[in-house]
Amino acid sequence: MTIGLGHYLTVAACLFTLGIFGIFINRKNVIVILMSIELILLAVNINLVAFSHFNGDLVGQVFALFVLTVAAAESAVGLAIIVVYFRNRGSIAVEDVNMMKG
Amino acid sequence: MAAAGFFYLFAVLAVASGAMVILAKNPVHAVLFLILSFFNAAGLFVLLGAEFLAMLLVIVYVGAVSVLFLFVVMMLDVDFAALKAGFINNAKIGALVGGVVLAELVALFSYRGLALAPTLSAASPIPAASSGITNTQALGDIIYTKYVFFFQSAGLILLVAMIGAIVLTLKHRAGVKRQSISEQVARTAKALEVVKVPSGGSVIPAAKHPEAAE
Amino acid sequence: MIYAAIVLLPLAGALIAGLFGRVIGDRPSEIITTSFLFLAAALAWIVFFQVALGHETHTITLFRWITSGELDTSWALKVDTLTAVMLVVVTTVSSLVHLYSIGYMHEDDSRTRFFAYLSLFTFAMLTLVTSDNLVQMFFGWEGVGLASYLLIGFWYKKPAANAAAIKAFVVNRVGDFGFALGIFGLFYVFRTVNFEAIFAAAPGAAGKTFLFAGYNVDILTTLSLLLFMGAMGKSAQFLLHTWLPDAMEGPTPVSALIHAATMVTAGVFMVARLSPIFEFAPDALKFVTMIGAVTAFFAATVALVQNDIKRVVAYSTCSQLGYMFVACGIGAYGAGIFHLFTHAFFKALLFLGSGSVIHAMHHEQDMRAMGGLRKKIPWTFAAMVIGTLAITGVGIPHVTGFAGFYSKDAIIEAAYAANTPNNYAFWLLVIGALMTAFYSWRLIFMTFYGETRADHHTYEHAHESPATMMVPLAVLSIGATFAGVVFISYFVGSNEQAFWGSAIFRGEHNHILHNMEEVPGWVGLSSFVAMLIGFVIAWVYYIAAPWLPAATARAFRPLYLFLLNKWYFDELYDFIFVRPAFAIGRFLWKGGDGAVIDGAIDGTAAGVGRVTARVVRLQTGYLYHYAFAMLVGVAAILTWLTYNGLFGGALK
Amino acid sequence: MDSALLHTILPELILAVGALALLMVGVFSSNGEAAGRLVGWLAIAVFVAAIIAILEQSGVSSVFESAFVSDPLTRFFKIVILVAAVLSLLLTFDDFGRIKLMLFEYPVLMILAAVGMLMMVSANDLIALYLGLELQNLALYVIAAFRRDNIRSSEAGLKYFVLSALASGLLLYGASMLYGVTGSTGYVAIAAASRVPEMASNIGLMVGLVFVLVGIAFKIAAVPFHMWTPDVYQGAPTPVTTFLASASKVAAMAMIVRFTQAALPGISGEWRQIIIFLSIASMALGAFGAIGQTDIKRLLAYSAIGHVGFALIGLAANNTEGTAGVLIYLAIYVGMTLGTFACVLAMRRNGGNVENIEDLSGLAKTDLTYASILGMLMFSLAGIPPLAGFWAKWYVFLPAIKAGLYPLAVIGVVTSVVGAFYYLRIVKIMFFDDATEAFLPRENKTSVVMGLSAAFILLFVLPYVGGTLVDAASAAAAVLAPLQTL
Amino acid sequence: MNNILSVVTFLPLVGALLIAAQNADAKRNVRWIALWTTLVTFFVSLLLWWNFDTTTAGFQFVEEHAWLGPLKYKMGVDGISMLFIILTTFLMPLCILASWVSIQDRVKEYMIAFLVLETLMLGVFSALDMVLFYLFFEGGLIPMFIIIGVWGGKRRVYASFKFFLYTLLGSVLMLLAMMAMYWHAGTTDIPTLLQTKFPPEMQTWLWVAFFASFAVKMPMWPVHTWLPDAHVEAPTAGSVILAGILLKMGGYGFLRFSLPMFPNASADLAPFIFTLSIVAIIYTSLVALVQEDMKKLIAYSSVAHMGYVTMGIFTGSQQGLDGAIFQMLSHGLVSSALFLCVGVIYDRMHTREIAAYGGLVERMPKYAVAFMVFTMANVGLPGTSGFIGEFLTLLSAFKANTWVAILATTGVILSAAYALYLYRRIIFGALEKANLRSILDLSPREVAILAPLILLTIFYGFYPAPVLDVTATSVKNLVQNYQSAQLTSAAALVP
Repeated sequence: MTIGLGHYLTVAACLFTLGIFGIFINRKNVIVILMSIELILLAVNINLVAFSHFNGDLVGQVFALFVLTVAAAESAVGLAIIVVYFRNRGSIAVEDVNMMKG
Repeated sequence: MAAAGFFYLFAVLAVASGAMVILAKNPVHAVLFLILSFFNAAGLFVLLGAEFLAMLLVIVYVGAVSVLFLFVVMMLDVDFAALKAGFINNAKIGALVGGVVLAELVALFSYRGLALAPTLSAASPIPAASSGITNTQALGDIIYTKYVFFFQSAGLILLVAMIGAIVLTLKHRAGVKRQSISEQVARTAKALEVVKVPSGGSVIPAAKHPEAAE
Repeated sequence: MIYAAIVLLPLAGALIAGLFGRVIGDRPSEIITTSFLFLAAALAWIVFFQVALGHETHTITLFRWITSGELDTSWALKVDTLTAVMLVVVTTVSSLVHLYSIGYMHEDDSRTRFFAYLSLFTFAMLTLVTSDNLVQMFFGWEGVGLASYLLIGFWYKKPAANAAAIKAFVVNRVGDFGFALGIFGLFYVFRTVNFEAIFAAAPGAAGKTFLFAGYNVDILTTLSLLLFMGAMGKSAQFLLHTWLPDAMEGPTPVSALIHAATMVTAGVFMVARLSPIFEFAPDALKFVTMIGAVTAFFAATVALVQNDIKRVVAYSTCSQLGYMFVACGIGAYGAGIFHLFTHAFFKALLFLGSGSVIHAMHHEQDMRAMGGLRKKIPWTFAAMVIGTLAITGVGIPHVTGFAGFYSKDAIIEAAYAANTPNNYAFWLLVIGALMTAFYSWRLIFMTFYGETRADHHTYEHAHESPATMMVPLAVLSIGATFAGVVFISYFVGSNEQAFWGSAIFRGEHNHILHNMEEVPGWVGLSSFVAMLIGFVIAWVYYIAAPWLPAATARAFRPLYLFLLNKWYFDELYDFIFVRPAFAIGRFLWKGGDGAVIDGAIDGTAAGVGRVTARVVRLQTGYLYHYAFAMLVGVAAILTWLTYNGLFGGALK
Repeated sequence: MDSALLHTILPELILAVGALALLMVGVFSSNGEAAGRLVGWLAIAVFVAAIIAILEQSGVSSVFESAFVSDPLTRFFKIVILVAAVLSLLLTFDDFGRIKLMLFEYPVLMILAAVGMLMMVSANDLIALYLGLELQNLALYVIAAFRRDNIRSSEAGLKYFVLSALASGLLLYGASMLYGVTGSTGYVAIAAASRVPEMASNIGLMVGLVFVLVGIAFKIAAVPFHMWTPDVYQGAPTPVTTFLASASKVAAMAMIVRFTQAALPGISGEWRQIIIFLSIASMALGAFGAIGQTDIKRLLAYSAIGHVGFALIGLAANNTEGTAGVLIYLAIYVGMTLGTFACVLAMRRNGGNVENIEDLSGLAKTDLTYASILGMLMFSLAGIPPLAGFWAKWYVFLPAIKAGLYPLAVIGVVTSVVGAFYYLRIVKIMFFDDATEAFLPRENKTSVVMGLSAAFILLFVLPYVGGTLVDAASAAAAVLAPLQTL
Repeated sequence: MNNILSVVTFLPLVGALLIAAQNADAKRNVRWIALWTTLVTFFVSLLLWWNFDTTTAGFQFVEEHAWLGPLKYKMGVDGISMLFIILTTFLMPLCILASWVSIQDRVKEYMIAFLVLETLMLGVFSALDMVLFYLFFEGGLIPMFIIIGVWGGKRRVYASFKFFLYTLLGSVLMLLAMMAMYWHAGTTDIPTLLQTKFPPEMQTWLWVAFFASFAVKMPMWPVHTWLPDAHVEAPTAGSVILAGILLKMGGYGFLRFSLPMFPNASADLAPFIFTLSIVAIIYTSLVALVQEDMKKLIAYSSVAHMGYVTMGIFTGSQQGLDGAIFQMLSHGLVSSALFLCVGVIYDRMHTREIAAYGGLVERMPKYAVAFMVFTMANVGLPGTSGFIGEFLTLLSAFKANTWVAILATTGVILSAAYALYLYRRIIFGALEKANLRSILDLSPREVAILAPLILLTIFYGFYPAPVLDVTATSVKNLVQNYQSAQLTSAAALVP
């Protein structure tokens, strides 16, 4: 039994779906949403690396490298925003983030 | 065979801990599960021959990002008791849609397989194992040459993130005394004025500097 | 030039009085309009002698009117015998009525307006009779309608006058509806609206059919009937007669001019003018005869019981017009026009006489409030009697008689000669003559004989009218007396053919003149007898046994009411036309426009509002809903695309 | 670094270096408030320099392994973006100055965001696309939440961030699939792969297409990926919203135009379907959503959603005229948006800015010029001739008709009528209703932007204005023509 | 001379700019500038008429400049459009005069709106580029919307929105059709398009799209309900423009586009038009009968009169087209005048309820005369301009279909009924209402407004040649092309 591209993609798809699912299943904590996004990016990275491996091409890894970089930056900014929001609202419950609607 | 075993080990653990990330009631646990998931993903990377990325994942994510998450989770004085993860009423329909997407993706991959384009040719081929060039070196060879544009751009992104994080969170608290070197240097003698106070009189000249009174 | 003067002088008078009447004052306006009319009348008589007796026919084209493709109409003056007769009738009666009005209207504040209207009417009537094409005729046709409308509603403060004015206009429009369609049809068939061209082409169209309203019908019959519809409206024939009695709300001179002598006879004129068409449409002519006969009978029955002096005369007019149409219908156009000619004199006389009575009675029109006036106003009485003698056709058979004697007898004889089924036309006309005699004498008896029923004050102050009113009465009395005997030979008699020339066309199957000479002798006497019987009954009812009318009315109450209410035509029309029109209008407004169309629009707007509300509700403000929406979007697109791409293949 | 390369990336270089330099200027200047203003003006100078550098460019060149291209198309987009950036920055001074928010970081972040946008425009490679997008995104998250003390602003930042990150994730997933099946991240190679007949129904390509398009659709706020728009438009500081609604949208549209036409010409049938769906959904929702609004910024958000739908019609046509139509639409839309937001900024009463539509009541009586300009903008947004907004619609519907997209066009015009309702409502409030309290006097910079915008939409009908723009757009669109052969 | 059309078209805009430069308080100046602008425009437009060559069917005073890409700025007139320009320039000074006293609020904006509107209306009739036409056609919505909405009555908001959205919905479909025509013919040049033969099935779709626009504008039943509302709420001059000119754009559009460019579709769908026209004539006449608001009544009568126009146009015959054009011009005079008449008493009493009046003739004899003339013209009395158009259209309808002619002719009965009924209720009767006892007759200004209309109404009733001569050649040409198109398509069916 060889482990092929499909296996990796399936794993990535699972993580990807979990990430998306995490975003809207979560009602309590915004930070968990950030983590869900990290899961999505992780899935993408698995995809990229898998493709890179099976295509014999380094570009996928390069891409994954930048994704990691950006993801880190994104986390930083995201957390900063959450901090700011918490200061104003005193809560980071997702349910409370609805001052504006309609 | 061993590779397959490891693959399943890592894959199952990665997915399971990923699931726990979104299901855990306590955000701290979620972060820890996230770390676990990343570790397993790093394992998968190793299986795929991307050692550098695997290391990077562990260092950057486990070492920095996840810690940052933990830090924020702890810092924000969140009432965890109130944050018990109650599932939403329409979780089922959400699960259904999510499931459909997943099923579609997986089913499609397995139905016809993922045909690769016949035009496919590696722009930056992975060096053969026999060449002795390591994964890290190979990446290093191209990142600073072929992909310098991306590299520089990534630098800008990090800069933005830095500026952003600072400008958003840095508090200029009123009433906090700070040292201002330029002001100190620019101080003149006029900062100190010697006045003669007539006996029974006031130091402040009446109505001359109304703003000074405030 | 002279023709133009005849037509335009009244217009000039109308414009001067209408536009500058306030500036120049009442009296100058009256004088100008009246003198213009007299001048026109004088010219008209000259033309009459030139054209009718001198056998000249002229057509003068003034200037272009409507030109569009093949349609080419101009303002024109076509003068032939028929026109000349009408010119004489119109201008003479009109000038006399103008003169009369100076006296009759002298108390009215709006005299200038009145005279302007009168002159305007005359102008319109003259354009009608001088037209050389259908469109100009239609102009005159509607123009007289306008003047009639204005004059009926002259006393605009009276609601009844206003209502009558509108009624007159609208009912006339019903007739004009047919007239207009007739014009359209003629243009459609002949590609022209000019009389000459149509008349020239008409024989060629005889018996041919065309598709009208989905049916294949005879061209000329259909068009003749449509045109005749116009005549029915204008001449107040059965079914479209309802406006005429109401029109009596207008000042009496108006009734004399418009609703007796001239305008209402336009229909007769039109049928005579279009005889080259009607002659090829025998079925249409039968219809004309029938309508004429029925009207003659019907109007006479109603006149029997009316109490308003003018209404009696009005129904009498209606009835007499029926006689004229019978004449035209059976092809005796000359007789019809002759009756028109004589009728103009005696009916104008009767109306003006009635006006004089009313004037004397301070605008009291109800005969039940009159009586015994012959001593108070003897000259008027004399004029009225002459008029009555004329209308009832008094005369000595084969010797002489008043105007009506000649013209009416000619028609009755022709009706017999025409040999209608069961001779219905003949009998209806004879019975009509009987009734004519009855109601005419009834009018005289109720008004002038017996003890007065007027209140004391009015009766005491009743006085003879001024000279301006009496002179026209005198002139008309002369006309009513002698018009018949003088002109009979031209209109229907021996000189007939030469007199009419080409103005009246008779088809090759039209032998009415020939047949008229062969009618049995009793036919000639029948009308005389009927007249006598009518007179006697009237005498018995109103002189000998004054209690009898009331008793008869009681005995035949339903019939009496039926007649008194004019066969309930007004009620019927109100029920089937007027009310439904308003009801439908209201329904379409509130229901159609309001509920359905605007409802749909407002409903759409409301629907937009509902959609908006839903859209806005979708925007809950919750992050997870937003994310969910995105996921649903992804799932939907992915599903659609993969389904199509993998299983459908329809995209390629 | 050879001079051709330098010339090609000069505008971006100017901006990036400028940003770094201004950062220094800000950091080392003592007075915060003055530094903010100074850096602001310098930033405008940098933008202008970049515009000049773009105008100096000509021809088509691609550098960095074809990851970065410069051609008339990119230059058109870039100029629009930079002009929008300049004007939205101009609107910032007074507004931020009043609330003591004119920090020097703001202009720097704007420049960096602009660099990101320019990279998006020039991206001819998925990695370049992603990096440019993220550079822009990160800067925008920050400036959306720039009013740190304001809960709405931070909520806007938070929502924008979370959803945008999700969208980026989706985009990346798609990008990874595209890379996987084609073996390359470059558009050229992807395009070559997409033209291979057997790839026409390739799953990987489809999945990649869908996810990347979804990611971009989020940025342009196409339905159903628009949900963030009303909240963010409302919550973010108005000058930031202006920037978001103008420059950012143009950049994202540039991305979608090049991605669909340059990277995936082989499967145009598929992506056109998606575009048509997005277009119809956006037009409809934009029209209906806006009717229910009371806050003018939210209303403009829905209006923006609707307008994206219209702009996408041009893309759906998939012909040169269509591309030109998109360009013209965007340019005009940016002109109108800038003016409209300037008008929103001028809505000031004693308590500060007001944003309720009812606050405009009777404006025509108190400030006719203002009311006329805003009214004209509204008619223009509604697409009534002879204003520029009509031409925008004309140039996207025209190619759609050529391409035979009749149902789309009919739906488009019908929704535009529905949409006209809420624009009219604003005109009605300003012109028909009774006057309320007057606004505070307009500020100079606001008036300048309003005036420029009004002049633009009014004079577009003249050949010198509209004709020039149309010609430029047509020339720009012609670049992609060889790719539309399928 | 070679750009006189542009001069005429844009003169009012120049006036508007002049007014815009005035101080808002300078009401007097504003009014005079507006009046002089419109008067000058009128006189310049008379030059057009003077120099118009009635012997050719081609476009005259043509000017052409490059514009946006393939679109050209091209202006020109032929016999069909010529008179509409004169009508527009003629009515405008009257409108300004009619607003002289009644508009006291925001005069400057008012006059600007009117002058801009005039430019747009003139543009519609002189544009020879389809897109340019559309520009003017749609652009007119803006000032009219403002006019109704700002200076209108109580329900002005509802009315203005209805007006705007109704007409917009109609015309956007036309816009799409124009695009399709552009791609088919490769140009938006109207003279070229007039020569272009569109395939029959395409014609049908294009026809329907154009119909959507023009039918609303006309307005034809059942898309007419915006008109009564708009009329009732609009200020007097607004109603005048609406009835006098804006409605004519629909008819003009049919003549300029539908009939000549899609002759086969026009012939195929003529029965449909006839049906709608007849329904319009009968239905709206009946509705007019029961109206309680003067303006609404006149508005409904306008719809009925426009029914004759559409009917005439789609007979495709010389008489029908001549009649339709004449009917439009005449209606432009007559219904405008009727609205002005309503405005006269509205200015005095501030109500349009018919029931609030009665017996006005006593105090206002001059007014009564004027009103009578226009009422009669509205009724289509021969001798007034109202007759010619009605007569010609009905005449042509008889040829097209006798049922159409019969049913449409019933309109002459109904129009008499509602018009005279209206007149009776307002003018006749005793003057019973106390507040009417001091009502004043026409002022010199009002006489100056109404007198030209009376004169023209009667003059054209007796001598319509100046109008019919102008239209004749162009219409003849159009009819010939229309009929030959039918023949070719019939020939094409024969294998």
